Amino acid sequence: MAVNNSSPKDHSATIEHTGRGPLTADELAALIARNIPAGSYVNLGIGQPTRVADHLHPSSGIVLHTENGMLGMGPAAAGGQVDPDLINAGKLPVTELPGAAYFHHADSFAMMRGGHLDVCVLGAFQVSVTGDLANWHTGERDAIPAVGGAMDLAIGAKDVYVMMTLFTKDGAPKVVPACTYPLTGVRCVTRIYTDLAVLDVTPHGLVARETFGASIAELQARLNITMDTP
Amino acid sequence: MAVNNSSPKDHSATIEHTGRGPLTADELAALIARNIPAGSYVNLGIGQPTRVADHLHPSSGIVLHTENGMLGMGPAAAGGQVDPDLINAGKLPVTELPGAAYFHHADSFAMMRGGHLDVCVLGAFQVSVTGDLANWHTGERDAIPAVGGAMDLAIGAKDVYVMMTLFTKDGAPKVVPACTYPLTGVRCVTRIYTDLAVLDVTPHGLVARETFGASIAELQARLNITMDTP
Amino acid sequence: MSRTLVLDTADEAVAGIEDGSTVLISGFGLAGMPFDLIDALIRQGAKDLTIVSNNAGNGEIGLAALLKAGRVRKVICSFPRQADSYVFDGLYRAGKLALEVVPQGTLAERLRAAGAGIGAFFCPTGVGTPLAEGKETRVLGDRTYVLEYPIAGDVALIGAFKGDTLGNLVYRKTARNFGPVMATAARTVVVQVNEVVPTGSLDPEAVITPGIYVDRLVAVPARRYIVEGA
Amino acid sequence: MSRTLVLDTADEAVAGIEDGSTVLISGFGLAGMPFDLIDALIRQGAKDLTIVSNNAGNGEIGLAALLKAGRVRKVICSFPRQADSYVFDGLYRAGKLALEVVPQGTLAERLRAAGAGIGAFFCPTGVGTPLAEGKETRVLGDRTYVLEYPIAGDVALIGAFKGDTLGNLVYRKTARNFGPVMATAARTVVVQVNEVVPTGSLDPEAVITPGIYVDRLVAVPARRYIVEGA
Repeated sequence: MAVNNSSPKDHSATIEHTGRGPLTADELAALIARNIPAGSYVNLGIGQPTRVADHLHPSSGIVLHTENGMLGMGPAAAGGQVDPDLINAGKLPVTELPGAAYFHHADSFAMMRGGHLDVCVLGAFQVSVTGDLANWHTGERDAIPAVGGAMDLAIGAKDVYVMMTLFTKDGAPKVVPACTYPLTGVRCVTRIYTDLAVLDVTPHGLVARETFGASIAELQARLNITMDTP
Repeated sequence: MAVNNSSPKDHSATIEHTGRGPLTADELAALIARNIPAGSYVNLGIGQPTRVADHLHPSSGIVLHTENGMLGMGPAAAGGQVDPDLINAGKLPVTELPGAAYFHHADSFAMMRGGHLDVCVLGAFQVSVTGDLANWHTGERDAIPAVGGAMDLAIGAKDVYVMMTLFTKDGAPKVVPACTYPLTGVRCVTRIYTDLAVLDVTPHGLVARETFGASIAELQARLNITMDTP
Repeated sequence: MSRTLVLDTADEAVAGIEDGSTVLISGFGLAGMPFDLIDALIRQGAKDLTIVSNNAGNGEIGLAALLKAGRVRKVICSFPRQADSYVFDGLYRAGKLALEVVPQGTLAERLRAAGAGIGAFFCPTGVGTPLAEGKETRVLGDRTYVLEYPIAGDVALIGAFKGDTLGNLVYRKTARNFGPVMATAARTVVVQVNEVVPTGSLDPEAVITPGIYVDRLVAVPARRYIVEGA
Repeated sequence: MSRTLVLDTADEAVAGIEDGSTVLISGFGLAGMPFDLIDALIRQGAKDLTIVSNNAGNGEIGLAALLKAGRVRKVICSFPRQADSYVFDGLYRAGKLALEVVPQGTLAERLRAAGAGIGAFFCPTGVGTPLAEGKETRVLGDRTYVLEYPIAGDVALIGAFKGDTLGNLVYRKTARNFGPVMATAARTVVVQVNEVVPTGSLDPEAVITPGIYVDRLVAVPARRYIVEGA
C-alpha cells in the first residue's frame, strides 16, 4: 500500500496524485479504512466493500454491523471456526469479537433506518452528482429484482460512502449527472471513493478531495461533469 | 366461596341466583378466575382485578402479563422476597415464576396492542351497552389526567373483562346506555363482571349470563336497560 | 398446562395448514431456516401458498424444495437472487411464481407492524425508487416517507435454538434474524428447535421470543447445513 | 477505543446538557430510574427542560427532586398521578408545569419510532377518546387508527444494571422498562449502571442495548430505593 503523495497541487485544495497510477481495489479499501473515524459503527456492503475490513486496525475501535443481526462482527471464519449460524450479509461465515451483540432483523434495521450507524460503504452501478445511488438493479427487463438491504443502508447511515471504479469496463462514467439505472436512494451518498478520485457530494455539487493517476481537469473532461475543489 | 346455584331459571338461558345476596369482591374474583380458560395469557389491571390472581390455580397454566415488561408474574412478594426491580403495573413488589420472561416497554405494549393477550380484566367507572369503557378519568375539571396503560389494555386483549360493582355507592348505574365519563376505549369490553350480574357485550346488545341476588327483571328496571338472554 | 403444544414430530406441527395460506418462513439464507418444518409442509401438501421470507431458497433444500414441489403461488422477499437460487429463477422466468420485492428492513418492519397492532407506518426507505412507485408518500419534517402496511401470516414456520415447555425461545447467533418478528406476526406460530428444555431452565432476562407467541413446538435433531455465498 | 465514554462521575456524565433540552428519563415508578444522573442534572443546572418519562416523580427523590428544583417546563408521561406525586401535583395545579398525557404503549412506540427512523404510525390506541382529539385518523381494514408521531430526545438518562466498556447494556427484571427504547431515541444517551464490566464479559445473546446506542456510561453504587404503591 503506497499512495504517492509526491505531487500535491495545493494543501487546502484537491490533492492530485498524478505521479502514480489509479488505486488498486486493495489500495482503495485501505484508503477508506484510514478515513473512517476511530470508534465508528460501520456497515460494509456485500462485495468490494467487504475488503475494507481487512485494513481496519483493532486499535481503531471500529465496530462492524451486519444487517442480519450483529454488532461486533469479526473476520471471515476459516476451517473449524465455520459456524452456519454465524454469517454476514453476504451469507459467508464470519467470527464474533468480544463485545459482540446479536439482535433480530427488525431491531437491526431500526438501528440502520434510525441513523445510528456512522458509516456504510456500498458498491454502486452509478452515483449522480447530487448523491443519488443506483446499486441494486441494472434495469434490464429480464433481470430478477433483488434489493436486499441496499435501500435501507442507503438512507440509514450518517455517512454513505460508495466504493467503485469511476468508469465501467467499457469506459462509461459511473458518476453521472443523473442515474439512468433504477435508484436505490435519493440524495443519500455523501462520499464517492473510486480508483481515480475521491469525491465529496455537497449541497453545491461534487468536490474532488483527491485524484489518483489523473488530474481533476482530465476527470472533468472524461466525466463531462464540473467538480469543485475543497 | 359459595355461589348458590339453587334457583337456576333455565339451563340454556340466564342463570338467576336469586336465592342469595350479591357476590362479594372475593367471590367475583373467584368467578372470573374460574371462567378464564386454562393456558390463557392474562393481564390483570390495577386495583380489584389484581384479586383474580389469588384464585388462579397453578394447574390452569394461566400466565400473567404485567405491562411493565414481564410474562410469568408470580404472587406478591413479601419480606425478603421484595426486590425493587421486580414490580407489577401497580408498582407493588411481586415475584417471578419459572418460565418467566422480561422485555422492554415497546415490546410489552406491542404484545398487548397486537392482540396477543387472551384476556385482560379491568376496573371501570362506566361501561356502555355497546362495550365502550370509561375507567381512566372521572371528567372532573381539576383532576390530574393519568391514563397509564388503560387505553392500550382496553383495545389490546382478545377479551376485555370489566370487574366492578354494578352500581356506585350512591346507587347510580355503572352500565349505561352511553358513557358520560371520558372514554378509555370504544366498543372494547366483551364481558362485564359485577356483584349483581355477569353480562356479555354482543353485537345485538347486552346478554345476561348470570345474576346474583337479583332477577334480570329487577336489574333491567334499575338500570333502565334492556338485556337479552343467552 | 401451557397453551403451547409440544409435539413429537414436525408433521404434527404443521398439521392443518390450509391451501392459500400466507406462510412466514424465518431464515437469512440457510441460517435460521426451519428445514424440518418445510419438509413436513411439503408432505402435508398445502398448496397455492404465499411465502414471506427474506430469500427465495437455496439449491434444492428448504424453501427451494417447497418451491420445486409447486406449492407456492407468490413469494414476498427482499432478495430472491442468490448464487444457487435456480429453482426460484426457473419458476419465476416461466411465469409460475409471482414476486413482491420489499426492502429488507421494510419487510422486517411490516412484519413487526402486523405483530404490534400498528395499522401502517411512514417509512423513509425506498422513497424515489421503483419500489415506492404508486405508494402514498408524505413529507414529515425535512424528509419524505412512504406509507407501508403490515404483513401478517396465517402461519409462521420458525427455526430457533432452544425452547422450553411454555414456548419461550432462544436463538443462536445470526440465525435469530427474522424469527422473533415472524413469531409475533402470524395467527399460528410453529417452531422447530434443537432441544426442548424444562420450563425454568432458560434465563428470563435472555428469552427472545416469549411463549405467548408460540403455538406449536417440536424438537428436531440439529442439522449442519452447508454455508453458501451470496 | 470505543465511541462510548466510560466516565468516573455522574457529574461528568451529564455535562453539557443545555437549557430547553428534551430529556428522556427511564423508569417505571422507581424501578429503572437513574437517580444519580438526575441528581447530577440538578447540580448541573440545566433548566426549561421537557421531561419524557412514564411517571412524574415520587416523593422528593429522582424526577420529583428535579421538578421541585424548578428545572422542568413540561412533562410528557402516561401516568403523573401517584400516591406520593405531590411535588408534581403542586406545580401542575399552580400552573407551573405543562403536561402532555400519552397512553403508555403509545409513549413507548413513539419513542421507538424516533429511534427506528419511522416518520409516523397509525395506532389503534386511544381512538374515540379525549387523548385522540384533534389527531388525524384513518380507517384501515375494519379498524380506526390515529396517527402518532415520534418523540425524540436531546438527551436520555437511563438506569441499567451492567454495562461493558463498549457500552453494551443489560438490565434487571422489570427495571428494564423504558431504558432500551429511550436509548435509541436521543442524540446523547447517558447511562448509569451498578457495574462496568470488561468488554467480552456479557453474553452477546443477552445484550439488550448494544453499545452503539450509548454515548456515556458511569458506574454508581447500587441504591436500594423504597418500593412504592400505585
